Amino acid sequence: GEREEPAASARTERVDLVLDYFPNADHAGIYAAIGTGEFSRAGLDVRPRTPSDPSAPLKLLASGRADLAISYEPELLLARDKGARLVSVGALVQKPLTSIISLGERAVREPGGLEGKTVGTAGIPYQDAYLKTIAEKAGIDLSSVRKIDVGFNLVPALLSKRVDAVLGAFWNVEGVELERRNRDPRILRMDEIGVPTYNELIIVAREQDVRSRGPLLRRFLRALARGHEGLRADPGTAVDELVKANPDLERGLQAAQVKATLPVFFPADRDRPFGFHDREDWRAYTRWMRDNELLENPLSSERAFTNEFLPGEGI
Amino acid sequence: MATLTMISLLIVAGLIGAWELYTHVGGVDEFLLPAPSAVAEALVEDRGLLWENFVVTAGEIGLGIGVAVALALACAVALHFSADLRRALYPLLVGSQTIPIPIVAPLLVAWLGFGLAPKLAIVALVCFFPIVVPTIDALARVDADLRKLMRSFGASRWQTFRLVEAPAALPGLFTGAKLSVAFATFAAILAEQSGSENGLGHLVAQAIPQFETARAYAAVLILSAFAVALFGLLALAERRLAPWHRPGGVLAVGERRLPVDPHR
Amino acid sequence: MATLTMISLLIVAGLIGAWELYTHVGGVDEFLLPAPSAVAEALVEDRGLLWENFVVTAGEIGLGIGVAVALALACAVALHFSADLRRALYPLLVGSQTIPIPIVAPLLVAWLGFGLAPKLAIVALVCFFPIVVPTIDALARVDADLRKLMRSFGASRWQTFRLVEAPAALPGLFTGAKLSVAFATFAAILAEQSGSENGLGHLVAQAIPQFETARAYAAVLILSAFAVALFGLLALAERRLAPWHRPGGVLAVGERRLPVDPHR
Amino acid sequence: MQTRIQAPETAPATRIEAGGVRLEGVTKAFPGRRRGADEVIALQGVSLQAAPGETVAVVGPSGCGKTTLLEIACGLIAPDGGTVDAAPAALMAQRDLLLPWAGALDNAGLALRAAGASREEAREEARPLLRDFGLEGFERARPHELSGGMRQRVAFLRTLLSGRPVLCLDEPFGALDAITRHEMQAWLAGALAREPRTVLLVTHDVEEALVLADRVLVLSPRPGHVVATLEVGAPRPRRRTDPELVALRERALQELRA
Amino acid sequence: MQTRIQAPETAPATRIEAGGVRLEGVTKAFPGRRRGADEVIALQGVSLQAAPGETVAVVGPSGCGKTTLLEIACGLIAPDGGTVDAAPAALMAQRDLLLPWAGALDNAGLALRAAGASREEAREEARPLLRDFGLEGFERARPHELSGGMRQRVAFLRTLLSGRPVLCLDEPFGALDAITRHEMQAWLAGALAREPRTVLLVTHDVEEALVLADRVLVLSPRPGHVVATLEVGAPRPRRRTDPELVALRERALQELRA
Ligand SMILES: Nc1ncnc2c1ncn2[C@@H]1O[C@H](COP(=O)(O)OP(=O)(O)OP(=O)(O)O)[C@@H](O)[C@H]1O
Ligand SMILES: Nc1ncnc2c1ncn2[C@@H]1O[C@H](COP(=O)(O)OP(=O)(O)OP(=O)(O)O)[C@@H](O)[C@H]1O
Ligand SMILES: [Mg+2]
Ligand SMILES: [Mg+2]
Repeated sequence: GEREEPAASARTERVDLVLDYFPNADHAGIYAAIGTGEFSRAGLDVRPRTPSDPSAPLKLLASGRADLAISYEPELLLARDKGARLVSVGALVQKPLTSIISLGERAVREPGGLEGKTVGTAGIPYQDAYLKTIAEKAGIDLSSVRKIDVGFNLVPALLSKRVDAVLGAFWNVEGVELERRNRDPRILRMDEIGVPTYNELIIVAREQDVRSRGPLLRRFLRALARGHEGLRADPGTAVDELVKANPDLERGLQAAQVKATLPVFFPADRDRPFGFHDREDWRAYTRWMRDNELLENPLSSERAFTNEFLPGEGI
Repeated sequence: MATLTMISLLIVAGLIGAWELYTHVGGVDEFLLPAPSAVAEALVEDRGLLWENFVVTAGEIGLGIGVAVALALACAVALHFSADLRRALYPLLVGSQTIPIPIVAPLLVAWLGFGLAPKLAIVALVCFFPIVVPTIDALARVDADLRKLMRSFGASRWQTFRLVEAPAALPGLFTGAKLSVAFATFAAILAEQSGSENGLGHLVAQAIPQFETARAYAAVLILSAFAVALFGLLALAERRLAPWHRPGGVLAVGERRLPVDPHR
Repeated sequence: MATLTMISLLIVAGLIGAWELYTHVGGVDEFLLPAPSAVAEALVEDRGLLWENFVVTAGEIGLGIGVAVALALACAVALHFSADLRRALYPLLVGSQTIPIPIVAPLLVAWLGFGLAPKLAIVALVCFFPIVVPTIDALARVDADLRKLMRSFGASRWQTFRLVEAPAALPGLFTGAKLSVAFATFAAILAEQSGSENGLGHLVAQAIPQFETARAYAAVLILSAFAVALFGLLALAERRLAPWHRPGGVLAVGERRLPVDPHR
Repeated sequence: MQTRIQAPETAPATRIEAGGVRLEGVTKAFPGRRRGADEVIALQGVSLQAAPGETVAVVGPSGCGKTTLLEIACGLIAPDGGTVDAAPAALMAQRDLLLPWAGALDNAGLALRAAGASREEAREEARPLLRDFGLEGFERARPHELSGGMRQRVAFLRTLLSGRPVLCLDEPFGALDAITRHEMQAWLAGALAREPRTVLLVTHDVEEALVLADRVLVLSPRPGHVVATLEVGAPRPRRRTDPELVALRERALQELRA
Repeated sequence: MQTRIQAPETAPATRIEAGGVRLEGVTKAFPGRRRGADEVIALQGVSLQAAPGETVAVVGPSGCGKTTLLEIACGLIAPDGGTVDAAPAALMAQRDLLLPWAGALDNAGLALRAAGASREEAREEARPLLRDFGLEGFERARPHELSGGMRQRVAFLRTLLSGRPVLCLDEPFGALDAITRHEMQAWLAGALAREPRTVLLVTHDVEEALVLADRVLVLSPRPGHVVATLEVGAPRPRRRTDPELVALRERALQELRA
């Protein structure tokens, strides 16, 4: 039973929310919650902020320059390993979005096809470790795979035909886009080829706020959940809100991406609330990171997240 | 004059034609290199979007250059006056120029927030140095005999600066300002790509992953034109304010003489 | 001299101290701004890694500047000689300076692959312009009377260039070269961040998402020191090769005179 | 009104060819730089003939257009009217215009290099003359290390070495003391006797004009026009105490004063 | 050996104060620029006294150290040995050193501005003198639009207006024709008679030295030292044909020739 918070206090509170990247389809639910007034009804004035790079949100959050940040499960674990006192208070996207994408007749149809190929990566160490795990599972020699760090230029690298595949692009963003543009992409999702599943996007808060600003977090997450429910019920309106706030986004493309992403905005288990973290999944993924020497300290995955503030949880 | 403009237009037309041809037969994906025709189309279709964002970026560039010129002048003068300062700070200045944007961008946000300020800071940081160096060099290259002369007239260090050194270094300042105009555009795009809600740099950053490469090129084209216009304006201002350094050039206007090849 | 070095060291020490203090009491997270002590630690601990990558980046910088200087010189001379070319190409040059790296980087990869070549191209692209502008300006500012004199001696346009204009413009070239040294480092980092397997820019790009900010700062520190050293070398070379423009300065060495404040 | 100007030859012959200078009714005005400012008429209908090998001196008050006349004869500025017909002419400008980065020897050899000589050849040719001019030991001194008179001697030497058939000398000895000046005049007279060249000599020293020139043109104050042409018939070498010269000098000064 | 040099005052009094110049046994050598090159001894034990209001002329062969002597008197370079004791002195350099971006009027007013005058005040004060010097109509002309003699007059005017008690003039009239030169000399003599100032005058024209100076120092060739001091007692205004001047001139030329 969910208890109603007292109606929005007279004074709206401002929440600086640093996104993980430029606004895109992954943030459709956030913009829907803003546009349909869910946040303001909850007494929140949410301001999405674009970061300078995908690792900046956690840094700004840790420095107190933002109230909440969108980040990635592996990033949060890395930051905690380095001593950051940050906690995921909700999962924005339940599943990995990271994938291996290849094109046309040179497509890599299954992990085994990577042997002897050139793979462009975003240069993020834990993603490089995915390749190792994938190679092991597929039984191929990792040293035969040439890795090239292409930074943010994953798709251009693919289109330039200088690499056979890229690891790090999202199946719901670049994958959908390539599909729409008839580039005939072949997509291998991380959790389908041996990498333990994880929450690709999470909502992160400071530990101290978890203790002292619980009600605010709860109101935020409830409004966000409503935004996503609205999105599920009527994707068109949500996409409109996203594009209204970001006129340089293409409506058709965003609609297609939102449609593709819809299933992973919510837990597979219908009984679980929006934003739910699966304890086992987090544990398994943390173990995998430790096994791959990405983390230096023994780390409790339990304390990296909390479901306490999700609608219907905790209290 | 007319024929020159023709030549220059012909060259540009030739380049554009070659580019168009290459996009069709060169085997490069259109999302890597759009055809000029596609860019032109984007220019027309997205004109509203481009204009709105251009206004934002142009503001950042203008303000950024203003800040950079003011700081650079103050700094150049200070370093010119004090050899101690010069020795102590010049290396730091040079070093500061090498700081990569991805490192400073989050810091600037932490200090200055998410608004215009961090963008201004980045533009000013990039533009500052190319003004300081030519200005300091120009100040240092002032004829030492003129300094002696002023000293014999009882001029103070500051008077010598104001009456002799500053005007003599004006061409150096203009060289620096012209450089910084070109760099400001570059810097504004970088700054907007490291976190922003609007501006042409933001547009470029958003356009590329959306495969709207033609739009990104259109944005760059607009900024290039803007930079060229600013550069041209500065060159004009230079000719009006500091014409004396080309006695064979501008001042000979109207006087028939054999060509002595000064730049106009 | 000794006291000056002392002052400069003291300033640097003071800055570092303030920074250290700020990281402890300023409320900025160590991921945003590591303490100097942490950076020093990273310098020592990661020295092997840093050195290996430094060698790569230093090579890119050195070669890139070389390419830029050669191209810029050729270009400046060509534009100096032909007013038509200047009118036609100068705006294109200015425009070229505004092209954002994220747009060219993928194209360069498509054309040149992932090796050294695209990095050289980016470094050269960024460094080219700050050499061209001061050099062209310096060539244009050569005393018109000297050109007249040479013409009366029957000198060809090229002889006038070689014997008079080129040496007279040398200081301008040095101004440009000094600028480009600072920009080369900046450009090399940018280039490596858009596709590379090693180099300090790569290291920085790797360190940032790993929250190894201290290591990133250590890498930048090394590059800054490198840039300062290159800048200093160029300033030295300028003093040896183009000393005539500071008659009150260098040439007065050993001659006791009252201070006339030329820059050394 | 026809204006003919010799285009400067790109590769002048090293052998000095005979060549005269002929200016007819040359007029030159400089426009007022700012709108509404009066134009300055520097020369008004000046004619001048110098046959190959002749020396013609020009005297006149400051600002009357002497320098302008020489630049026109050298083809460096175009007259507004009149005819110019001159063999290639080297200019020794009123300002010394030495290259600040080159030593005295290399400055002296500049015109030779413009005529195609290598650095070494130019140095070889200039070195003995530098010695003649009292500059031994200063071969490598930069202009700012030379005194005013030393700089002028280097500039003079440079022009002499140019190998052009006509020399236009603008106050070549103005910065020299009386003694050095007489030595240089004697040197020049000797050099011209051995190897005749056409010389246009602008000077403020009427005696100098009379000692060196075959003909002396006296110009009026601005706008400059010829008020007197004095033919100097006295045999060379001349002494300034020659009665003919003394008489001519009086006439010239009288014309100047008028 | 004591070296005293007046620090240039930052704000000289506009009222001209009496002030003399006293150099004792001044020596100055310029080191050879390159390793192993000989040093150039410019001055060797030169003494010079100018009481307040006196004019002292210095003549000597080219390169003997006259310019160096003036710069030492102005406190612009330090001597290697000897004593310097001089009131604040303004220099008129041998090169005109006009500011290329300023018009004639602003160039003439530069020293006034260095003394604290506003641009307008400086122009007001310079304008009538510019007219006296035959430069009316050229107030706004930039240096490269002026003839050599015109530039020299502007530089002379600038120094005069400096309001410093001592004037060091380095060949102030070298680029002027005989007539203009005499006019300027007369003007200077008149100005000094009305408002006495201490003047050190370097010139190549011995007559000029004798007409203007109370004392004439004759320097030897480099290394420069004083070979003769001629006291000129003739009353002013002087004419160059005065028998005393003619006699002194002969003596000076004889010393120079030696
Ligand atoms: N480039 C120029 N622009 C404008 N006016 C000029 C220019 N050159 C010369 N004049 C003017 O033309 C006139 C003649 O100048 P010129 O230099 O020929 O005189 P000059 O006879 O050589 O005098 P001086 O003996 O003083 O050197 C002067 O009034 C001068 O102001
Ligand atoms: N800055 C300097 N560096 C080296 N040598 C110098 C410097 N200034 C002057 N000299 C030398 O000192 C000597 C005297 O020079 P100075 O200019 O005083 O001569 P001057 O008497 O004024 O000659 P002039 O009548 O030709 O102007 C010259 O031999 C000159 O080469
Ligand atoms: Mg003249
Ligand atoms: Mg001198």
